[in-house]
Amino acid sequence: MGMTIGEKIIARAAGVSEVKPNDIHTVKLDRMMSNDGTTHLTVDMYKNKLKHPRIADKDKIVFIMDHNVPAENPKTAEAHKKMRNFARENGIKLYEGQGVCHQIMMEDYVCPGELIFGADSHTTSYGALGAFGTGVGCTDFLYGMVTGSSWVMVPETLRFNLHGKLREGVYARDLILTIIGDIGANGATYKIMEFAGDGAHNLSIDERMVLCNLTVEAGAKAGIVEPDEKVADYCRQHGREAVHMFKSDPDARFAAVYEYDLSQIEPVVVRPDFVDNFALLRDVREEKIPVDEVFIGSCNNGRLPDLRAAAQVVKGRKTAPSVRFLVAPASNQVYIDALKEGIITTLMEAGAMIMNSNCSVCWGSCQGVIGENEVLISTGTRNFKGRAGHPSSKVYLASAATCAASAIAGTICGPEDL
Amino acid sequence: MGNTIIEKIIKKNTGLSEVKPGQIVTVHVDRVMIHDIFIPFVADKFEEMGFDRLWDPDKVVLIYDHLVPASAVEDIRHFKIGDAFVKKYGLTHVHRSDGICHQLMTEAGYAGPGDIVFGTDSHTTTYGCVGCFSSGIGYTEMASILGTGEMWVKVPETIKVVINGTLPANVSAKDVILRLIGDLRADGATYKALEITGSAVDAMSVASRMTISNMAVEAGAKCCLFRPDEKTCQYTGTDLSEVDWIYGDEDAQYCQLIEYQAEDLVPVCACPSQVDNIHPVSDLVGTKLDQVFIGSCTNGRLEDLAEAARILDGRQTACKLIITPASRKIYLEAIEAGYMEILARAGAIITQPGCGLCCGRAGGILTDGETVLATNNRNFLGRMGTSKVGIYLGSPATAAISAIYGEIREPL
Amino acid sequence: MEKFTGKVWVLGDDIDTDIIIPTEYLALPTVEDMKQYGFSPLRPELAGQIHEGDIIVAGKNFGCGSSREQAPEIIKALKVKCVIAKSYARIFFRNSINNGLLLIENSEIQDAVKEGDEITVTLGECIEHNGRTYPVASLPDNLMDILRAGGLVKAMQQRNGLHS
Amino acid sequence: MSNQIWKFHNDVDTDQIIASQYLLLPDVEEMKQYTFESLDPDFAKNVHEGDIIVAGENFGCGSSREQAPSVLKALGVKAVIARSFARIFYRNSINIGFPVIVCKDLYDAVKDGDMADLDLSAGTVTAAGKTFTCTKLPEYMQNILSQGGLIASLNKEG
Repeated sequence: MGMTIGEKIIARAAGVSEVKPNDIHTVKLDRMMSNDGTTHLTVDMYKNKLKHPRIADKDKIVFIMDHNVPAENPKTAEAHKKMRNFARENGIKLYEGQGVCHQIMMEDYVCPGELIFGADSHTTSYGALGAFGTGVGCTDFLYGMVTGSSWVMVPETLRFNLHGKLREGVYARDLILTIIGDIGANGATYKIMEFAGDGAHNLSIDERMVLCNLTVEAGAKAGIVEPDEKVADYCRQHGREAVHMFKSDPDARFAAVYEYDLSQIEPVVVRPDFVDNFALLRDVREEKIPVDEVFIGSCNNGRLPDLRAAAQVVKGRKTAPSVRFLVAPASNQVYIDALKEGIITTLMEAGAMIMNSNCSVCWGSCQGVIGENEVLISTGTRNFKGRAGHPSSKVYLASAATCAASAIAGTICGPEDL
Repeated sequence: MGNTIIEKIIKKNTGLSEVKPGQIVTVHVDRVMIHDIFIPFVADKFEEMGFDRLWDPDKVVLIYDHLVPASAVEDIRHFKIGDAFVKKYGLTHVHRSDGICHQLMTEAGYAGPGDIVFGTDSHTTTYGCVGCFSSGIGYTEMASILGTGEMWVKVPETIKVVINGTLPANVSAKDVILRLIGDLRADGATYKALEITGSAVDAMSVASRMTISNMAVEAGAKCCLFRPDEKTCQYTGTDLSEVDWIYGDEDAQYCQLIEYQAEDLVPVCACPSQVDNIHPVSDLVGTKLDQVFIGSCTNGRLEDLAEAARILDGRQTACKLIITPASRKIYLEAIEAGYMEILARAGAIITQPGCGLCCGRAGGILTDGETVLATNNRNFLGRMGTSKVGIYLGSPATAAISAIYGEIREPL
Repeated sequence: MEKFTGKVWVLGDDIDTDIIIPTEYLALPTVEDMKQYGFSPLRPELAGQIHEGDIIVAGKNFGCGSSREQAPEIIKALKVKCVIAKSYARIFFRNSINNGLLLIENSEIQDAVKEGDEITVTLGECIEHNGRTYPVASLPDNLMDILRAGGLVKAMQQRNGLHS
Repeated sequence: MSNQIWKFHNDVDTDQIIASQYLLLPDVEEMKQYTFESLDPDFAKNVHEGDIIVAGENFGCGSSREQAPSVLKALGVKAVIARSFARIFYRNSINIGFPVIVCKDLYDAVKDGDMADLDLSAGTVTAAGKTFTCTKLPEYMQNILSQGGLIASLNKEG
């Protein structure tokens, strides 16, 4: 019986030749990532709850401070101190304020075929490089840190065959938001979303990350794009070697197969309060919904192509006075690249506030929170009720280009409306 | 008998032929500045007082900086109230994300030589760098100015500070003002005006003078004035002939004279937790740091970022380094000059221009047992986090070199 | 002349506005919400201990730091009768008068009292403590006018023809 | 013993269970007062030890924050019975020894404030005069749960 990419990765991590859906296996973890959203709790448990605290392999662990960086109050500072001290005491690599965790993991660690646990739901991003990344809680993380291993139930795989190319002005973000709209917020729960076909290979690594990152919003355990030469190139450029480039066998079993013609995808605006509350920009723009804040950033859409798309839209224009326009590059490297291209200057001249690389607005804490009854349009990952600030506030999700256009107009619209 | 600068400005403003220290006079206010923290209170008091229009909307500047970007849901209320005030009373000078108020007031030309300006912030003394009499007031008093355009002031005595010579390469304006505060003490200039002069001051940029006038309030000063020169005129876009009356007369009466020889000055820090607890950096070398901060209305200007970039070029920080440019304009200039790339490569966390950390709201707050070296203006207990945070204040050069080592070092 | 007696809380030199009310609480909606945090960096329990009519005695440069008017307002909201200090920072001084908070300048009393002592103040004349009398000066006329009006808001209301 | 039901809708997400701005508070005890703040600000005050949450599809979707099941456990909630769960929430709950039970039919049969009798060992819940059978946990997870969570199992391994 053939296996899917995800099954092959689990089989490798479990040290067995074959796995099938719903089997439970003990697996060796290739890498583990924890950020400041939960690490202070992990550290507390490690210090207070374990009879024999120990770390299986410190070199496989990465700590990244990104959610509330820099600290906005003393309690956050205290949580950070705990994380920083633990990393120092145990020789764990720590990043502080250098970027959103998933972006840093992609730049510095992820390799195809790896099984990676991250104490963050968007760990699914690593499928862009053909890895199996999945989000876990801090107890799972702790178990993995102590033993170097964990258990996984082998998920079924959904296969998405992508064909052709996205049209100009349509982005990977529109594609994944369309897919989530189609299959629903629990359409892939407990499952792997596997992307393949010429349309998938036409996408850049950054675009693939947009896809895999958001698969968790359909409930997926992992999102994986079939790795190809672009993956090998990306790894080489970042000083790593791509070894395990798994592809699904021809006779692999999929729970369902979907076909998407990328040329048919249109710009999307997801309405509050759910990621599958799909709508098309061409319909939403008619409503002229006023926005109070616009955010471009996050592990989903804060990379160079996204900032570039935003800059192209706002060049020579000014942010509407009623709008707070916030931009957070996904990493320090993205910021530096954007600086060199003049993107940061263009955005700032248009009135954008450039924040340090962090999660901030996307997760609704630290910087850029929104007030009572306010409306945010964002390139972030979620639009849950109250996610970005006051419980009465509303969040719309769209591509960087749509968000940028909305910042200029002060109402939700696309670049062609300006 | 001659006059000090402050006496001349008050005379010109009031039309009085003579004023003397201690005299209470009513001045016509040329410009006021209100920031986001206090706009709700100003708006309330203004209406409570029974005013229904501003004395002159063109003379009112509203700046959002302390709460930008918002770190708490309640912060948004300040913007909403501010926006409603703007709409209701027709304000035209509004900055919602352009930087720190004191930077913008001179940068955007709202405060110029010879003007009298009040702001709802103690560091309003900053505009003395261009020869403007500017001082901080509370929101009730601001509300009354908005209605009347007038304010009573007691003509202050003036302390004259003369700094002659050439500053050593590793000594900056920040070291000068810290030393002066240490000598005057935190209340040494209370109710008084400072007048800063001498060849070392002539050689300083307007930005450096701004660092000094900004911190003068930490010695209690009402204002801190510099004689406008060609550099001032270039910066403010004024003609020297219009402002050449702004200087202290030879025979003016000063209550105190303080003189420094620039060559004698050394890099210093204000140590926890008083601004006048001044020690030479050489005595503090090796003090472990958890964080370094370069920014604020005291030291977040282009020359400060340039100095940091010069020192950090090709290096990596050993502790957290937070950099907050003072304004959008400065940030853009620093990108153009290549400083931001150097700083980012060194590992700095670069934030949106605003007050953030300096005023203790977001932007790098610390906790018990942590130590920070910062270029801003206050190291009061609890200013940047809990009361068990140790805050050292120093120059951008001291900050940058210390960030490389994660401990206090003396700049070279 | 008005005369009153109160229990004394003794503070040191350079009590700054961040001590009187830290910045993080300034965005709270009202002074009533803020007052529990008064003096918290220095003495977290103090705001809860102060009773109506108590007197704060401090050293030099009281109220130095920022222009936040919440500083005198909080002291007033805690129902402190007056502050007696060796000297005041200027913005705090103005703000206090504008809000009708009584400030008295005296250079000796802080060294003489200990916390919990009672002192008696006769406005514009003297402070009595332990059988000793300390003279105090009266304020300039323009400030007395504001104080007499009940603060600057009331003074402005009178000017604008409003009666409160 | 009967316990009160708190009924929630479909797709209750982790931000609704515990919002981001509280996650960096020092511990779960300090966080728990903000549970369900955006849906029902009084929930934490009114919920009783042993109460049961009944929800629709996809309960706990969203982030990996383990604070979500942890605050419910800390408030004394006995279990969440839903038509389905988001996977990270489900896994986190098992890992901390907090019962999460899939029962397809209960949701439509009960209303908020009803009483229910949950028999964990039998895998049944009795409410509205009927007894419902819940989906059985895989043995592997049942073991973790019965040991009291992952940390307990770790400590047992020594």
